[in-house]
Amino acid sequence: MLNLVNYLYIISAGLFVLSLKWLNSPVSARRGVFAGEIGMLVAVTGAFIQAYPVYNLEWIVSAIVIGTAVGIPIAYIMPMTAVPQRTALSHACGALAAALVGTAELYQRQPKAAEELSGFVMVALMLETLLGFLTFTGSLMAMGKLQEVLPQRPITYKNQNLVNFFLFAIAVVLAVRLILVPTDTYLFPFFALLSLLFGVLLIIPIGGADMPTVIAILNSYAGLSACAMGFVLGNKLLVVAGALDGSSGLILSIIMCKAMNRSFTNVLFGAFGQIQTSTAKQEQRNVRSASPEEAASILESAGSVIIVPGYGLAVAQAQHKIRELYDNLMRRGVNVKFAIHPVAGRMPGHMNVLLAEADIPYDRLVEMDEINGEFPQCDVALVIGANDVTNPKARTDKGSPIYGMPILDVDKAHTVMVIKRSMNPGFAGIDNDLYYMDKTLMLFGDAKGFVTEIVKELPARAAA
Amino acid sequence: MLNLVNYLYIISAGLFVLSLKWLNSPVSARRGVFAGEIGMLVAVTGAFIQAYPVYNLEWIVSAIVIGTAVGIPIAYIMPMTAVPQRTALSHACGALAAALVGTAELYQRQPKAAEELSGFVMVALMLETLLGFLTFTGSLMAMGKLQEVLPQRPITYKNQNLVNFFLFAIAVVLAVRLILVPTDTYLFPFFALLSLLFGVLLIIPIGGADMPTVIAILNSYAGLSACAMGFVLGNKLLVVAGALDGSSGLILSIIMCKAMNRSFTNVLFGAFGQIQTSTAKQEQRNVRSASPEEAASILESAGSVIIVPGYGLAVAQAQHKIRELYDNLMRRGVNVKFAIHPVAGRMPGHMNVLLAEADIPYDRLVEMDEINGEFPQCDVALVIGANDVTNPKARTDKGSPIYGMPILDVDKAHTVMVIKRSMNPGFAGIDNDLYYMDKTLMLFGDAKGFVTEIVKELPARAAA
Amino acid sequence: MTFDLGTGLFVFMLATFIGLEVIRKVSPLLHTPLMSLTNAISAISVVGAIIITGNKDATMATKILGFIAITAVVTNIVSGFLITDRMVKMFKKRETKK
Amino acid sequence: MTFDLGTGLFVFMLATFIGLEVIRKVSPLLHTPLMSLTNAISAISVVGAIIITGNKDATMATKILGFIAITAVVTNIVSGFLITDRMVKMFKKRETKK
Ligand SMILES: NC(=O)c1ccc[n+]([C@@H]2O[C@H](COP(=O)([O-])OP(=O)(O)OC[C@H]3O[C@@H](n4cnc5c(N)ncnc54)[C@H](OP(=O)(O)O)[C@@H]3O)[C@@H](O)[C@H]2O)c1
Ligand SMILES: NC(=O)c1ccc[n+]([C@@H]2O[C@H](COP(=O)([O-])OP(=O)(O)OC[C@H]3O[C@@H](n4cnc5c(N)ncnc54)[C@H](OP(=O)(O)O)[C@@H]3O)[C@@H](O)[C@H]2O)c1
Repeated sequence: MLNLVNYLYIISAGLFVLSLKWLNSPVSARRGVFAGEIGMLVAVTGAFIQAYPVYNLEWIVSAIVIGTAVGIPIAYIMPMTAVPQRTALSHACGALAAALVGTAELYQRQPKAAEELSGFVMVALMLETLLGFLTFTGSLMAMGKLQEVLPQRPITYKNQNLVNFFLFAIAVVLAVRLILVPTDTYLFPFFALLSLLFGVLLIIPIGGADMPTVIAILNSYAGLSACAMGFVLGNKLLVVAGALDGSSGLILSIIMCKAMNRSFTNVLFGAFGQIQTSTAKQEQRNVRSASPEEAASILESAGSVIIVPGYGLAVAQAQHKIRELYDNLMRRGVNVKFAIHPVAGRMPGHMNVLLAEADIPYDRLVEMDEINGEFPQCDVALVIGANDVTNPKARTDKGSPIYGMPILDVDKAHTVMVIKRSMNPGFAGIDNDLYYMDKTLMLFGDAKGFVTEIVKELPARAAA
Repeated sequence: MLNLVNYLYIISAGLFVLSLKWLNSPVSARRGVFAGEIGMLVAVTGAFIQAYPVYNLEWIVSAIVIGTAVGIPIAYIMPMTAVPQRTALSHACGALAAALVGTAELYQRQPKAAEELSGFVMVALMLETLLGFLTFTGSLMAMGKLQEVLPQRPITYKNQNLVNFFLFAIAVVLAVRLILVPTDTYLFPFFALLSLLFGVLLIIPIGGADMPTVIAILNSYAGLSACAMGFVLGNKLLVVAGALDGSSGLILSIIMCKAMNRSFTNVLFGAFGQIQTSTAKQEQRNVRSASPEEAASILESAGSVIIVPGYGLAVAQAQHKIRELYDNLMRRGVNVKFAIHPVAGRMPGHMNVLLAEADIPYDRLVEMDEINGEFPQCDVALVIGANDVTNPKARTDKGSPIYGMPILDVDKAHTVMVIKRSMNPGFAGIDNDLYYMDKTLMLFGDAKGFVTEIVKELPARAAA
Repeated sequence: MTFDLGTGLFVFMLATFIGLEVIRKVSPLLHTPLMSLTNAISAISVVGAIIITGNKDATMATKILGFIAITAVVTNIVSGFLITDRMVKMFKKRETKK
Repeated sequence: MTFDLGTGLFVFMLATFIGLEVIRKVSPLLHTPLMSLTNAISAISVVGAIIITGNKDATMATKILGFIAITAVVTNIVSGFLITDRMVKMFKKRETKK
């Protein structure tokens, strides 16, 4: 029986690896998801066989039923624009589960504490619960910020890092005491509370727009928590799946940090985005604005158009309207491409998912390094709700918070049009010189509304 | 103590992985080799600690001293052209060791056979010895064929596969009996003998030029044998290193088979190369031949030259002379490149190593897919000891044994010159239409000798 | 069904290597699906949750904690895989059309 | 220092995955060094050979077999690594010169 379980776990671990492997290209990606699903099914089957004869089946089954009943609508109702929030919520669920299982293990094993809760098992248990609880509240905070329920702005106060460090030291002391004397369970609630508090404290000084990076790091933590659970339970499958997850989170956060030209520590402790308040004092400079009608006429007479989508596209949910614009222009023989910056939006790959949702062929989505050479030959660059990723300051202004971040060379296009609601800055909180260039036209308005109007103008003209 | 050993083994396994990872580019390759060496050192240290207190130290130490004393000269004296043979010999050594350890384990553990030699341990032991002995003789045979001590030609006889299958069946019966009754040691010598015999029988029907593929497969077997030893000894490091080795051999042999457009089974059971005998009856066709002087004058007036090296280069050890030719032509402003076919020579990467030995910069070695587009613009293609990899029949003649193998498009160059000793065919034993084209000049002679003479002509002309 | 620390570390090291190798090759196009897929996979703690809840000696506290854990994690699994599939399908469709 | 079949298979599977991933990325330029490097690594059976020869209960037969095994495998290790380094060094030199 045990052998069968072991084989099932091996198969499951292999399927998880294949799942991630197949996700490397859109062609095999669905197969990848499928492999992951089967892997999970095999793992659950293995768990039931391992727990055989399963007691409290009514508890388990009803929990599974409820979880499924909640999960399905979340997956189908959730709009694509809310993917970052959903991911954060999901992390919170996973991490909570790990923490609770760890807690239950600790109390459950008390009678046999002497043999079963010593040495590395106890270390793993403490890590599991620490990471689990911390990721739980941290992910909820991140979700709140992304959903704009909580203030986006980083909240800082004096000696913040010192306070955090002090609390952390207390948690470590408690953990060490528990590791040495696992029967001192009265200490555990304090440890758990500190861990929960910690998740909150770690996130509040981080700006809302850094949440995607934070989520990736929390993903890593959730994985490591599952890993630690594997050490507690002596389950290799948990170790493998957790490690896969941990490395995935790590790599994604590194990619994001690189694309923003910032360091890990800067994201975690930099209180980035604070400067947003200081933008009021900018001197008044002239910009040219234009109407939807004018924009439409410029677009239809262009030979090639590069659309640069950004976070505003996600906010306005303008992807389907943009699809109409794309169809319309392509029909007129205009060559339309999309320039995808690696950190446009609020998640890695955010723009790709949104545009794919609107059925825009993925070979039209061109990555930064590839498309940057095309801007000088392009008639119109149409920026829709993007800001920081087009800011030429990143190339020149050493004092700028985004200095060194690779950007899209939008300023090299013959004509630039920018759809946004105001002259307000983007996430980095800085002014964008792009808007003051002679060849730039500002199209003020909500992305969805403005694009709708442009599209309305276009067929009218076609008929004319 | 055991824990320390375990950590050492983990470190060692990690170093082996890094070692292979760093081998992916010439820049980090030396670091890779270094990581492998340290990994092996750590592993040996671990083994000594695990075996502590080590008995029979005099046996072990003297074996290590002898092994080192033999190994160092082999590494330094061995010419690069003999790399395939050395690899084969090395496989033989590694496999023999695995087989002998397995044998020793079997007898050593007899007193405790009931507990220690049951179930999967015995299965692993049988696999270890089978693969070990088979790889030992197989590698020796391969080495003999490569060194041309043994006949290159495949040796076949009636019902060969049937005889092999029958012997294999006996071996399996013996193995099963031993697995069920591990104390029946009197059967083991027969099993070992059959395994040894098997290695010989599997190789004799395979032609000499297929030996590289065979070596890669034997590499795989040697790895699996080490893996099986890991299962016998309960040693995870052996399992990891063996599996790395096994997958490497597998991938290399797949790459080679693909580059030759042949299947695995065709290599192993196809008795390829037999047809060599039938070449005498070819009709007499006209070829144009030229002297070193003529060749030199054509080369020096060329703007671009692509040199196509092949197995003959390795045989003649002409790489250093070719380097001189290369230097000379480059000094005259002729653009010289090398076209590397994936299976030119007798090992994957064979030509790269030889030319690198002669200090030819590796950015001048261009792979097939990249250089094929350049032949039509190239003034002279100079083929040196290559044959099959340039044969246009592979594109057109469905009946040809090399049909479908991707080739270098030498026939598209403006002028083709071929250095070889005679009109004899290459490994595949078929005629090469390239030699009968109007624009082809045959330069008959040993590769090294002929290139030397060309080089001698060149400076004379420069002076004139 | 337990293991020593050494085995655990061995498995951890190997799995991390695989993770780093494999993830690095995922196309940026699919980074969002990747995030939600690994998110679903991290819900593997369902295995631990089921084992501890299904234990004969499970106290009431364990049962309640286990119940919450399973509910949370199954939500995570179901929504995670379904939404990943939904996303990936969007990319898939384009392939045939192209 | 033993393990169950399950652990062994787990480790084997993971290591094979890593091997396949990593080896596939090795440049064809380096296939010959790759072959001789993995060849040297496969000499890891030296660990088994040392352990069995250094055993207290080793019979004369074991000692002789172990002696031959260690000699063979150490030859393999030493020549394997040295020759790989020799080959790889040749490629290395070019890098700086280029
Ligand atoms: N993608 C990631 O993984 C990731 C991770 C961490 C951080 N970030 C950061 O996020 C930023 C992303 O750059 P980005 O250029 O995409 O966005 P951005 O710089 O934040 O700018 C978004 C712009 O969209 C406009 N906007 C908002 N709602 C809109 C609506 N409904 N209609 C039209 N316009 C609207 C805003 O201007 P108005 O208010 O004037 O309309 C704003 O200037 C970068 O600074 C990046 O470092 C991204
Ligand atoms: N590289 C691998 O990994 C690998 C693996 C398995 C099989 N193979 C097979 O090996 C073959 C390799 O093709 P190839 O074009 O390199 O070699 P080839 O087709 O075997 O031809 C080599 C040619 O070199 C000439 N030659 C031999 N000694 C010479 C000397 N001293 N001086 C000048 N010329 C000499 C021979 O002609 P003369 O006798 O007239 O001089 C012969 O025609 C392919 O068929 C391939 O499938 C390669």
